[in-house]
Amino acid sequence: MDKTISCLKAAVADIPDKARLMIGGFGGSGAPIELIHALIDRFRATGSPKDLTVINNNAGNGSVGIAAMIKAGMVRKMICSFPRSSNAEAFNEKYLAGEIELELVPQGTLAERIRAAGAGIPAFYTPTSFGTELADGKPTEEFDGKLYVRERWLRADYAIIKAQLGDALGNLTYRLAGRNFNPLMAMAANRSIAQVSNLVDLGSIDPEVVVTPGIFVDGIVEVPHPRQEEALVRAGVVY
Amino acid sequence: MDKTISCLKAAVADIPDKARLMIGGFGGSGAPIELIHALIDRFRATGSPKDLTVINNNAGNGSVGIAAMIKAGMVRKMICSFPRSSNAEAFNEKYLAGEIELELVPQGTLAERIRAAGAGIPAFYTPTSFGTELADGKPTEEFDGKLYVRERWLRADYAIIKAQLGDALGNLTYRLAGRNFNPLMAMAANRSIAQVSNLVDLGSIDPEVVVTPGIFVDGIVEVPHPRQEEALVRAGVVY
Amino acid sequence: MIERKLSNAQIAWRAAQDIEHGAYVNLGIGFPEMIAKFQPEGRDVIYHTENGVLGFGGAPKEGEEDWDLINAGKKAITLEPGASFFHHADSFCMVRGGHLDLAVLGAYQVAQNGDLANWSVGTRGVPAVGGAMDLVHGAKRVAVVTDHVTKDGKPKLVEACTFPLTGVGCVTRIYSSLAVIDIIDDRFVLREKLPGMSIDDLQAVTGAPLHIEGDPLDLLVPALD
Amino acid sequence: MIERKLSNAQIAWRAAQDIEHGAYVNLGIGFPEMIAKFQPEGRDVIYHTENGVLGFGGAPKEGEEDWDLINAGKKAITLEPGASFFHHADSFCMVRGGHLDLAVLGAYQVAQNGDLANWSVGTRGVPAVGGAMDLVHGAKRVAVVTDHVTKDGKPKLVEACTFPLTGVGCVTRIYSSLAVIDIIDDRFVLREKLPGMSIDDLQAVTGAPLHIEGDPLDLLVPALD
Repeated sequence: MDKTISCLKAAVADIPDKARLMIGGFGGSGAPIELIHALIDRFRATGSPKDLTVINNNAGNGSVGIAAMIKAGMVRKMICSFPRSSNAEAFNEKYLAGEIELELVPQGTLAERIRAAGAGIPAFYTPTSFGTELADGKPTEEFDGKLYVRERWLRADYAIIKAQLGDALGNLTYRLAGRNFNPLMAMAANRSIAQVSNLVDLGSIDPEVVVTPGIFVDGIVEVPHPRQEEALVRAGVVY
Repeated sequence: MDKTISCLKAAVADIPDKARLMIGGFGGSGAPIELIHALIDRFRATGSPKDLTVINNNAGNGSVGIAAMIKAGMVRKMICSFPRSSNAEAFNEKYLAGEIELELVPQGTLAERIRAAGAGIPAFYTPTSFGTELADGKPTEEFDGKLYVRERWLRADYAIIKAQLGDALGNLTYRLAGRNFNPLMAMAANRSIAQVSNLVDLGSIDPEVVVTPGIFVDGIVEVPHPRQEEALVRAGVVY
Repeated sequence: MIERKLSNAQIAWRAAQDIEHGAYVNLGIGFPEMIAKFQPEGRDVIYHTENGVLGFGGAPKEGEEDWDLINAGKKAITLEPGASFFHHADSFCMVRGGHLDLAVLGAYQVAQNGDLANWSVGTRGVPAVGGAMDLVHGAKRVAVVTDHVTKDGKPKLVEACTFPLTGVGCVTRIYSSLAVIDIIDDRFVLREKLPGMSIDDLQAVTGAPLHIEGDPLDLLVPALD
Repeated sequence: MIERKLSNAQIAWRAAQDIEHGAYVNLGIGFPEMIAKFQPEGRDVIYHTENGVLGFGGAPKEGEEDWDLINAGKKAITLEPGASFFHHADSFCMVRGGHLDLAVLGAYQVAQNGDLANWSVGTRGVPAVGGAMDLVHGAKRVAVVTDHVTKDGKPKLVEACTFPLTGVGCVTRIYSSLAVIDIIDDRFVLREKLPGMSIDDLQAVTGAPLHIEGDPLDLLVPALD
């Protein structure tokens, strides 16, 4: 079996309008910038995919990556924990103009909801957000004298993620803190596409150090020497 | 900071009577046999710890490890998924004589309940066991047209686990399928003690390949050339 | 009256033919494990075991076992290229989370609505469940391999299970010693039967109605003994 | 009337003195991060950041940043020996699961029952919460570093928060620009105050009663500017 996809264009060709799309990374760390830009290229060429719901910790920075998707008008809704950051004008402007929806989720709850989707756990209880407005309307329950909020899993149609090493079966490792949401999103989407910096021979990743087993990955595309989103933002790159 | 403990005897010295004790391993794979035997030594010398509730996937095999604990009379209750296996006479006899309690938990639910304890998730929903007698008395709920059972976290006072490499901060790696429940139990107990085959210098485990970060580990004791439980059982060893 | 039936090896062979190239598969302890031996040439199948291994292969040579490298049945295994290790919670994410293409289990009874009983016959003794109750949920297909009847000739395919359930409405296909049967909308739908056995004879040893949708195919397997 | 108050650096210094050898600590984005600079000699403190790093150190030299190695505030960091990487769900297991010894956050308001408001002032604009609502749960101690009053002189230590809450009953200690205050049984208990400031003067700028259990100590910090 070989999950390798020959090019970025083919890797994102199937993502439809209105898809729920998870995008890995935390800020620029671990962000699959080449896959995102391939998706923007497709939108510019064809008008699709549009009306996307994007799930990411943030809401884009500068004029590359998710920020460029938002500027291009592909995103209908963001589900994230921290859209307000420096250089987040792309989201801010659309949001304040009422042109983009926002579902704000505490960061740990966001991670756990994504993991729950991958784990077949439809709901769980967390102390996080109890008694706050982010828990409004959610069921609550007392366990052992403490109060908790019930949260639902967060599933997606597609995930695009960034990894370091990958093999043809989709086994992945990550780079430094670029791991973050990437392994979770791989589990939680119906179809997960990973860009890897190095596509290596089957058997050359030690089974002990695989972070994402290939069962969670559907497609893999090699992007040697990937660009780093934060470095692009700092360089003022506009995509 | 140095979490190293000088000897096995000291590593298990604090575990009190009536403790809820998680023991890593799946059958003999990854079983911390030297820590278990140190605990038996202490019981034989002092009469403590007794009335233990032991949490493990199985209920011991042959006449070593958990089976030897049961034979010695230290265990009041087992929480496990699969007590019935070849060479499980120690548990079987006590159970059929009504001298030991059993809480039977489906294997995936057992793993998830332990993980939930480590994760601060007091309860979660799973499809597993819905409609079966193992769900009797448990709350159920429908999500998206499917029915689920609510399960509680499973915490412990102590965990004793087996790892491969360890450093003074408690960072751990495992060996082959010996990983199994060990990383989960490290998270779920108030105090987690790991035996490691090789205690290595701080900084010599690549941060990318740490499986259990040291925050989950309270004590670490080096046991070079540890024995393998299954091999002991097959050799007919009696402890 | 049963004149001829498939051996366990032949049932396993038949089940193996339906496993697609690239499938992620969990084979239950015991009889279902035999399916791996009959994996058709040219198809890559990636086997999962509950205790935290993906991509394992057959048993090592005797004397070369490493007892830290075992499957859920506690048997020594080997690794294929592209294998990975993970802890038990991640392992059951794969199971419960819908990531396996197929789980195959044994059965005491299967009901026409897909209920499965395979962990306890409800008698005294030491109960044990292992991963069975998890495996019946999440896999895209949940199949059973089983003799068509019990040792004393009673149907194992029944209207409603009388033994304690493993899971509710979970089985989608049965490979028995006499037939291949799908479970669709709470009914047994006959897909294949042994050549020479009449539908009436098959029905006589089946505890719930067999539905026919198009002619059943002949259940043809090689001699394997 | 406030004649003298601690700088942020001095508040951070004071908070740092309470961190024990071997503690696992998460410092919130911004002001709380400054605490790491004042870690007393000889104490090992292991810093956690939500985005999946344990055991990180200070910033790298300018020009040597690797932007895949950042903290939750998106600042470039370095690693200490014994560091580890993990994914976001495991990272918040550490937070929610009670594994951190201490989390230190900033505050808009802290109420006498330990309620914290630090993520939103409820006005128009883009809301953002990050990991704050998680960090206030699970750590063995949750402390706040803050100016004692707002820029226009209103109390930040209040009877009940008027801004949207981050968490309910979660704060256990406040390091302010004027005092160190514990929260015990829904009351502010004064532990330390600036020498020369009377309890009455401190009470006048505090929005809820200060309780005295034994003489408050002098809040002494070095000049750091």
